[in-house]
Amino acid sequence: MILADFLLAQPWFVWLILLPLGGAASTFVLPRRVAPIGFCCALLILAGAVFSVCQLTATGSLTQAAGHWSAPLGIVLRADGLAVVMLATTAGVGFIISCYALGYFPARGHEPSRARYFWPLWLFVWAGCNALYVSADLFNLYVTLEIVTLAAVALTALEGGAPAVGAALRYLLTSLVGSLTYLAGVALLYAGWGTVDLSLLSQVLTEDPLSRTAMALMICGLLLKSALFPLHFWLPPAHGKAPAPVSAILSALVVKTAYVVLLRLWFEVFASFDRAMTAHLLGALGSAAIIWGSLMALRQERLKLLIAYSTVAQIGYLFLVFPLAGAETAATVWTAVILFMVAHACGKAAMFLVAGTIQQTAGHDRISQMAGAGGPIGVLAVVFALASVTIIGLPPSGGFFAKWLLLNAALATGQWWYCPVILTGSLLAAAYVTRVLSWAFLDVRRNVCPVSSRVMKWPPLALCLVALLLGLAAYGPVRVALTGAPVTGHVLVEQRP
Amino acid sequence: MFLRDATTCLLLLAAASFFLAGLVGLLRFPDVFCRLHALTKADNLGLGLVCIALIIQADSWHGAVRLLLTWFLVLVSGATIAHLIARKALQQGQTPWRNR
Amino acid sequence: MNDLSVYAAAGILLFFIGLYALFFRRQLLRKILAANVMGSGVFLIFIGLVKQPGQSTDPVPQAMVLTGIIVTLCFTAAAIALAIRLKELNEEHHSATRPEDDFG
Amino acid sequence: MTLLFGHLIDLLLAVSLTVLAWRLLATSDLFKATVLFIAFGLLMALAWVRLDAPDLALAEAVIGAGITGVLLLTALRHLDSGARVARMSGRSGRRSLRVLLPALGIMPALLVLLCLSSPHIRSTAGLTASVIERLDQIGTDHPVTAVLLDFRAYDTLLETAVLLLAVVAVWSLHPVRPIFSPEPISPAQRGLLRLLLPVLIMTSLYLLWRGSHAPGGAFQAGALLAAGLLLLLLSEQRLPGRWSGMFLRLLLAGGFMIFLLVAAGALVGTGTLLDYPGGGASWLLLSIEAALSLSIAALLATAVIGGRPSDRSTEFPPRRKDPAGEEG
Repeated sequence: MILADFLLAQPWFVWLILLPLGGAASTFVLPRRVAPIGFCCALLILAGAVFSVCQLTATGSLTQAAGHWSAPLGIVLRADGLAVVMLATTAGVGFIISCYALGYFPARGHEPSRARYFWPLWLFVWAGCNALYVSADLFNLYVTLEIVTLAAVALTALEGGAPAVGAALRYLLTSLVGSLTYLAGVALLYAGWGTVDLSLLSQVLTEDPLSRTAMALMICGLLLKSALFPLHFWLPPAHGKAPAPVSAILSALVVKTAYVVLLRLWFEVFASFDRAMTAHLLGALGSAAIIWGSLMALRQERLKLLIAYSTVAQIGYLFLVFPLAGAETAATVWTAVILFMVAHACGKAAMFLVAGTIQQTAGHDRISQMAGAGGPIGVLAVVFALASVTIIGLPPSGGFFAKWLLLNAALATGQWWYCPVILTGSLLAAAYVTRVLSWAFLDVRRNVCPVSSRVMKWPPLALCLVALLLGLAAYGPVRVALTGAPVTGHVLVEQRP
Repeated sequence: MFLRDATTCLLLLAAASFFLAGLVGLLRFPDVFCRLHALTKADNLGLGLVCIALIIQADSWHGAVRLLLTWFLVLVSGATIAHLIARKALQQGQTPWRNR
Repeated sequence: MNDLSVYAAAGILLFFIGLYALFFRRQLLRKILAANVMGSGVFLIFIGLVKQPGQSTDPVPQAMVLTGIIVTLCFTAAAIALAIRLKELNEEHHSATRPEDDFG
Repeated sequence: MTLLFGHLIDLLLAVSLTVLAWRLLATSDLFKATVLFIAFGLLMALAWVRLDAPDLALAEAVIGAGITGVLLLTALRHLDSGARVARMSGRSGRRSLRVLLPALGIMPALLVLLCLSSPHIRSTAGLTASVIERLDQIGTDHPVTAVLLDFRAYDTLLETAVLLLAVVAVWSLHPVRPIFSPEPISPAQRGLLRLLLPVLIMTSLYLLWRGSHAPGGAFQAGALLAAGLLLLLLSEQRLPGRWSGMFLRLLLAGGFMIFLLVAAGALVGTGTLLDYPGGGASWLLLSIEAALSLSIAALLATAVIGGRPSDRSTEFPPRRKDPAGEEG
């Protein structure tokens, strides 16, 4: 029992920050032993995430002031429901992407520099994500956003071609504008109320022109960084042209960081404001993103660009939260959006990994030339179909359960017009997925394609199964997500008349 | 006490006039070499006067030494940079201006 | 008017000048300069609004702005490396297509 | 009387900052824009002095004007070589300036009015008092260094991670290119180097030591050391032979790893992140700052050199092969 007490007493959520940082520094210093260090780091982080989930279920949400300096002066780290679920998702999806990357970037391959620099950059992204989910300090959130952005930009440029470097530079400049706008908002809040701590601000903040300006600036900055519809121009080229594991990291994990910051601001810091107009604006932009992203995905010629535009569409779903979060539906919408993020992370990562394997075996990712994908590609096409089940939102998957909760919340708050938007989003998703599969299953004789290594086949399958079973085992993540959540009301699973 | 402040103001005014002279030289002189000449001479002297004016006000001797050190460093680096710029200009084929 | 520090107003102006230039200038180096100007604008707003005339400036925003200056430098270094690499790749692309013209 | 002069100087400085920024972003010639940007950095340093923030003035002068200036000038050699300058296609079309000027004018005016009308401006006493009263519990007297290395030490840890990340990002792009011109350097420059280098090293050590009780500290000292390193490189001296490979990488990541080990040790010992044993003794803070400043100097210099060292030659950055064939 001593071991159990010792394990429960450790602040795991802080170890989850220091571990990837140490891993990143050591993989930079020892480039020849990059893969083993990177992999055992991924393993340790996965174990740490599992322990922190057990710790949360046992003792509820934990807070810790860095260096024992209390709120207004020091930085407070907080592992509440949202943080731990996102830590666990990042750890799980990240571990599987790390296994896939072992096969995708062979250390002794023809391009040693790509493998040598993938691991430090990927561990920096991982550290930035973990630090961001756990932090409860506005300026600290700015620094973690910067770590994630700079590492993601370098990862995007890892491909080395002119389009990839151009996309990375546009991504960097756009994110820099977003961060500086967010920082301007933080500056106004500090000038007005003398603190940058989330919980303190939520108590002391009053609604006046200064705080409304700060809210507007911060929201605009975060919208630019999370690529909502009108400001998404930098995302498809960056995600479409990067190597497969990098696209999986960007679409599944990095996109969610700016959104989680926005979630914390909306439900905690600016909870007392009347934001009806802003909420409806965000809802409208989200709906436009769903429709426009799906239509653009339908028109794409290359598989990875199709998946990148699908990300733009799925981000639209996340922004439906703000208009639907009424007094009694806040808990429903909170669990819906967290479940949606987890399901989307697994499904989207699986899709990109499969696309990477297809590109390695077939030599290209043009959809029209994937005809007759019998043989090795056939298996991958099936895995692609399994992964898209959760993106479309078919019943057993987590995506379905999240959309079901969103529909209930829309009906409960009487905003019926979001229901057709959610349903057409699913319909269009089904459309562009079947477009890919229809090409894949044409029975055309194919010459034999080179078989890629096994380590690049089972990770996407594992992710698909996790996304599929999430709908069935949704009670666990829902309970974890609701501990310490700043929302009221209960989860409306079915609509009572 | 008044004498110290008076000398400081006087020195500062003189320094300002030197800076003004350097500025006018920079704007009016025809080619690179004359402008370099004006800048390094006038501005360094102006900075010297400023440093002396501040040394009078300085409360501790190591404050005064730091001011002298800054002036000395600006002198040395200013002269070397002027030399390098002139050398580069000559290499690029700019001949000094001659009044026919 | 005088209690709102002149520097905060200058910072706001710098922020919007940088924002405008970043979206409407075409050379890459100009966009990187605009990003730096925008960063300086934000930091001026931060310290300008916090500075009380007469009292010593609050050290916490000073530490934050120092962190901001270092982070802006890191982004500038990365952006410049990317811009140089992009230019090289574009030139390689153009020089690759040019040989046929010579023989054509 | 002096108050009036103070306001006059502030107004003058603020207006010149804005006009300089506008000129800087409006000129067509990139070299002029870079030079104006260096002047803008120095004026910003003056603004920080007027705003009673000497640490920021030091940092802005060394980093904003100095290192960013060198970075831009070396970039200019690559980007402005007359060939078609790489343009970002797409959204930034050729919109005329006049049309958008009113939009540019309205938004800042609106923001200024909004900020002005809030009662909270000027009413909240910041955290100065709570920092000053806790200064005796930790090993340093200067409030800014105390905030940087003790109260918000977690921010500084992440910031050093960003610095290391910047070098990893720059190295992941391309092997190092020769960046310095092949012409033989003039003896005057060697003389200047022999004189300036010791003064630079002594000043940066002084800044590092001074950080514990007056404006200064690891970042300013590291940046000054990086300036010295770049001066060394500009004068055709290579980094010493063994400065490549494992030693260079250890030097780059050393400061960050030491800080990380201290944080991990504090976490194992007391269970909270970055809770220094004995409330942050001055020797511990000073040793962390020394390690940080060495790493920051190497990180900034490597970021300016801008490319990963190639495995074959140990020269970092390599000597540019003179087109005329004779060795520089």
